[in-house]
Amino acid sequence: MTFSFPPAIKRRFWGQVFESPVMLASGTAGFGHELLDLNCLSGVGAVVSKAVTFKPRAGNPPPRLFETSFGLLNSIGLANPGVHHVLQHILPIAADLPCPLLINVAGESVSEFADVVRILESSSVHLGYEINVSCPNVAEGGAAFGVDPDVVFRVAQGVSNATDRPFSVKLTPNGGDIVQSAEAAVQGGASAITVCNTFLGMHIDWRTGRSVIKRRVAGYTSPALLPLVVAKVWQVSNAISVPVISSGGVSCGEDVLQLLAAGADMVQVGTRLMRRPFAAAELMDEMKKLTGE
Amino acid sequence: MTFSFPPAIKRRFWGQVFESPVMLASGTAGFGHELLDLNCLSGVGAVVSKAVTFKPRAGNPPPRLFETSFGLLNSIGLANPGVHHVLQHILPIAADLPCPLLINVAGESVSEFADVVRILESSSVHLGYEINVSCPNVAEGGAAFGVDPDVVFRVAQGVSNATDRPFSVKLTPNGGDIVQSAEAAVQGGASAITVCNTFLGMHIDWRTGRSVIKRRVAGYTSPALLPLVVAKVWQVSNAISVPVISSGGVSCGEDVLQLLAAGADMVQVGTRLMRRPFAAAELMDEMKKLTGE
Amino acid sequence: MTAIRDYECAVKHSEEVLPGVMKVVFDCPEMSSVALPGQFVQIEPSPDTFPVTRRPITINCLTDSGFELLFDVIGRGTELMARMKQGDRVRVLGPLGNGWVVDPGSKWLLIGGGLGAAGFQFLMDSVESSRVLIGASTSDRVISLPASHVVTEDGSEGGQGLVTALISDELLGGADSIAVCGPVAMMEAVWNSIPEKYRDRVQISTESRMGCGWGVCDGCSIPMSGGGYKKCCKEGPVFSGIEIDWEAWKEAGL
Amino acid sequence: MTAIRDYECAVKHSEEVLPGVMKVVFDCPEMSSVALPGQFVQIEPSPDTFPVTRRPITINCLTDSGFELLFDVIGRGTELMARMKQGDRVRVLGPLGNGWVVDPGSKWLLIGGGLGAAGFQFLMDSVESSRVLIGASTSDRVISLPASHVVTEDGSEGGQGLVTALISDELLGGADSIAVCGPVAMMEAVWNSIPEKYRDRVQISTESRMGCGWGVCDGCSIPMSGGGYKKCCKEGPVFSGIEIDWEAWKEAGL
Ligand SMILES: Cc1cc2nc3c(=O)[nH]c(=O)nc-3n(C[C@H](O)[C@H](O)[C@H](O)COP(=O)(O)OP(=O)(O)OC[C@H]3O[C@@H](n4cnc5c(N)ncnc54)[C@H](O)[C@@H]3O)c2cc1C
Ligand SMILES: Cc1cc2nc3c(=O)[nH]c(=O)nc-3n(C[C@H](O)[C@H](O)[C@H](O)COP(=O)(O)OP(=O)(O)OC[C@H]3O[C@@H](n4cnc5c(N)ncnc54)[C@H](O)[C@@H]3O)c2cc1C
Ligand SMILES: Cc1cc2nc3c(=O)[nH]c(=O)nc-3n(C[C@H](O)[C@H](O)[C@H](O)COP(=O)(O)O)c2cc1C
Ligand SMILES: Cc1cc2nc3c(=O)[nH]c(=O)nc-3n(C[C@H](O)[C@H](O)[C@H](O)COP(=O)(O)O)c2cc1C
Ligand code: FES
Ligand code: FES
Repeated sequence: MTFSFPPAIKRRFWGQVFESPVMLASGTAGFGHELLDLNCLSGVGAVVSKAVTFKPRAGNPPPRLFETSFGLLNSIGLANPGVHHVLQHILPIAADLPCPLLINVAGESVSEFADVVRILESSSVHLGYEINVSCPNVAEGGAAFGVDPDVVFRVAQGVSNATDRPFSVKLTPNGGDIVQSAEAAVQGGASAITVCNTFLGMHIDWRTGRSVIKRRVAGYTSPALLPLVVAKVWQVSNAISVPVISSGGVSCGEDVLQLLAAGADMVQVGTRLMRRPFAAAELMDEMKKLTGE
Repeated sequence: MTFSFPPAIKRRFWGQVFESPVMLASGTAGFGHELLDLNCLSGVGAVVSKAVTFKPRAGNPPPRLFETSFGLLNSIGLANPGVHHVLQHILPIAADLPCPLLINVAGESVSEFADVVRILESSSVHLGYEINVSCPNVAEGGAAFGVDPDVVFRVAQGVSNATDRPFSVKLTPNGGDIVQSAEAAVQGGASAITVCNTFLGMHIDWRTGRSVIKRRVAGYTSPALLPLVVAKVWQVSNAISVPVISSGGVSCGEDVLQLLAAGADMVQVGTRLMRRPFAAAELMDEMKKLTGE
Repeated sequence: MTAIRDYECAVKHSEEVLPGVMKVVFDCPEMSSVALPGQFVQIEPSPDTFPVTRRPITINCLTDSGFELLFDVIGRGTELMARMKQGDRVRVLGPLGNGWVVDPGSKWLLIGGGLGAAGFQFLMDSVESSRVLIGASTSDRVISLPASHVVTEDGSEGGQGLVTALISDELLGGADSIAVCGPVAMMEAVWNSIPEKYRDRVQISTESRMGCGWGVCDGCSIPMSGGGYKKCCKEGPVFSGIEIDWEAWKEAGL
Repeated sequence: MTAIRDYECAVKHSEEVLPGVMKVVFDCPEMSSVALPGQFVQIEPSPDTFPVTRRPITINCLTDSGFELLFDVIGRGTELMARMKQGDRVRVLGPLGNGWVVDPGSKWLLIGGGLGAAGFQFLMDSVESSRVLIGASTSDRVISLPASHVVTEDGSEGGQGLVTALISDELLGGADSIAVCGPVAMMEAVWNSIPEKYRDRVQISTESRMGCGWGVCDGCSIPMSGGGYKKCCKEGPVFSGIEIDWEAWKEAGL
């Protein structure tokens, strides 16, 4: 896309026009229909579903959340009812969404991603996919997938062969070289790159020496991480030719504008929804006030 | 060291007893004598000097600082008068410090680190070194040094050959695998690992699309990064046998206790000094109140 | 379509009713017309960026034009909430969760531990008859409810001892439904002291750290005896005692 | 040994003296006994964690038992500072920087742009004689100082125009020292309008974003005409106009 400053709020992405650049981040908005019930989909450009895996996953043992002084640790562990349940029972409900849906797909092996996508292909509810090679909360090493450009390439290629729909590959900020991984994903056929999943974080009870989260490390989100995400979005968007979706650190409309200016085509908001289910509408209002658009 | 919980405030480190685990982080406390003038060295376990390079460095063009909503971007660029000036004019003044001094050493090539150390060896003022293979603010790729375990090994080995004093290798959180780099440093002879330097961050003016910092990306610090540092300290301290010095995210006494519980032997505080030059004394008071020590 | 909405409510009244325990009354006719006993709300503790999540509090009872909360001031969120004063406008999401399963005309036995009894008033207002047992560490932790039997650990109010001592076969047998709410350890002790034959009438109001409060983040899982988890915020907070995997839930801590 | 200390000072008085311009007076006998004209202090805008740095403000003048600040409310830090009220206790680090180079008995010409004239009072109180030129966008931005010539861009106070128009060979020639303080663009215009022969008597009070304020972080560099940088907070904020690399400094923005 061509850049202009201040950035336009109305976006062209994957061949469609989006009145809002705001996407609801995976794992923080269900499949979207929950927000429809709450009347909170105004201002939403697209919804990214929670992660879907081949088999159902119960998720990690509680506690799964811990709020630190300035952010949130989560250890959900890709809890989801599995792709078959999603296809049969959830996507039909999500068909009512007034905005596009992307399905976030996770896997425990290189081939699982494509397997899940292949099954989902029989639905026409969703616009495309977000391929999550970067969840920090699974033992099998989701994070490790994301740090090895070679594996990222193979995952992307597999998905690319399984669908004609566009898909974004969601990368990890935890180690490796995110630009190399992004380039590998594009080579494998990715239609966009999501920058990025949660940062590995930890909170230890100093009285006992134990982590407050059973799996010890967890995914950390905070509005204070915005500068880290801006830097990565800028680096990645300068290196690749497909669109970049930012994910992380948004708590106000100015943050969205900054990420767009840094090179993001669309901007996800996640943790902010915990405080404000109607965050997208608020962000849009704030952006319009700032830009006069 | 052996761990007990709650962690002891009095530490044994590099064969010495430290009444305080608090070290003042490189670049935020000069060479320590400035704090002596201000009467702010109470509670300080040790001072880490600002980075010293072989040749004088003017540093990066201004602005060098930008405060974001929840943290600070810095782009100092290792401004320093060079090792010869430090040896002749600064170390003699720093001899008055009531606590040990570590000299932070940076370099533009693998051999420069050892060269700087060799020159500093003629002084008896300092206890040891902190080898900074991780500054994000230099074009020559200080950050790149830190992400390649092989280079880290060679730097550590070079320093190890140049001095009998203990030295810590300060690693980067920006890409690569910090545990591998830590192991390489230990193999090269490091007496400790500092976890970690600043995170790459960026702030863009959305109206113009330009970074507020001339070199575009900068080093980001924030109390909200504490959970990221805790996770890395925990990972590194579980993997290596030499002590770990934490660096990053401290804003209160409980943070120090948490980092000690995570496996740090000593804990640095940096950005907090901008608000509170006497932060070390405050941290000590808070810790003593919490632990009853 | 759910009745859940995010309201900006005015604080009508705020008061420290026991040491470190706040009663806050909100104006919100919409909420009071749809809420059920045992449901809760998610309160935004402050308009500032931090904390990044809301705080879940059970609806203690309805008022003419809104509802009342009763909460312990124990950490950052509730400390901010304790500063709310009359006229403040506060974001309140609700009503949330399932609430107690109330059959018309049933007789209830309510067993509360400390602030766990917050919410009992609403339930008592909604059922035909109820008997109430309350246990607390000390008199400063006793929520006053009509016709309740009270014990305290230090004997400063009612008898001395634990609430389990008040539980009798007669009380259990006389109830169609048994509601239990309090700290996890207390609820487990109560659960263990209830004979097998009465267990199917026991409902437990669970607690968990929460993210969203409305079922999308999967952060509030309660371990189920049949394996897997259910969401405290949506499928709970009330579960039948039999459903809960007590061992795993205790393990979780809070 | 420096005289710099971190004081916890009581706010004695706080007042909006012009729209968006605050005057705050602090109690601090120790500071008033050591501060020099042109020095500044680092104010902790709030006891909260954020913002993570203090804010540098020039000492406008000394008072009986402390000192007075005059500042523009332009962003987060100064907004917090504008809320300070009588009795509040605030952390103040100072006195910082070098201050104006004042030779005993010298005659001064002071040239200020808008709030840049904050601090002139202290200098005027310390020198034998001074003449003051002030330029501002509008009357709302004019700090009232005795015996000053004022121009405003919109003509709402004094003459209409820029402060450079007030500068004359006669005024320059009659001064031993010339002090300039204001926005960078204004100071550069003043500098450029001063003939070569008077330039060595010109002192410029510079500004930079600051971290520490006391010389340890190297964050406040001002580019020097001889190459390299000097620290605004310690080697400045006052530099001779000749020392400054004006091109590079303008480039920096703020
Ligand atoms: C459905 C539900 C209903 C509740 N109703 C009430 C009520 O009516 N009255 C009342 O006083 N409290 C109630 N709670 C508990 C209340 O939500 C917590 O006390 C509150 O969230 C703590 O917030 P904080 O920021 O003050 O404490 P924090 O600083 O977050 O934590 C302080 C302590 O509280 C514990 N804690 C944190 N979050 C929770 C949580 N969600 N549930 C239980 N313990 C927690 C922590 O483990 C820690 O020990 C309810 C909780 C749930 C899940
Ligand atoms: C030595 C010194 C003395 C000063 N004395 C005074 C004074 O007497 N009265 C007064 O009103 N102001 C003075 N300033 C400027 C004052 O420090 C800034 O206005 C203040 O720091 C802005 O803080 P903020 O958080 O409100 O603004 P921010 O939100 O941080 O920034 C708002 C705007 O102010 C600019 N700015 C930020 N920091 C500075 C800075 N350190 N210097 C200049 N501009 C900045 C930014 O570029 C931005 O455009 C002085 C600055 C210095 C360096
Ligand atoms: C509770 C929670 C659950 C999440 N689950 C997923 C997930 O299933 N798949 C995924 O790709 N990302 C998941 N994420 C990451 C978010 O999609 C998003 O990338 C991250 O939260 C950063 O955005 P934020 O700072 O706006 O929260 C989750 C985040 C949170 C807080
Ligand atoms: C202004 C500034 C200058 C710094 N300069 C150096 C440096 O010269 N060498 C170095 O190793 N680290 C440097 N750092 C990093 C700090 O030593 C420290 O690792 C980092 O600030 C994290 O700690 P904090 O969160 O307590 O600030 C600098 C940090 C800041 C904020
Ligand atoms: S708190 Fe989010 S699903 Fe229950
Ligand atoms: S502000 Fe730190 S050296 Fe000047």
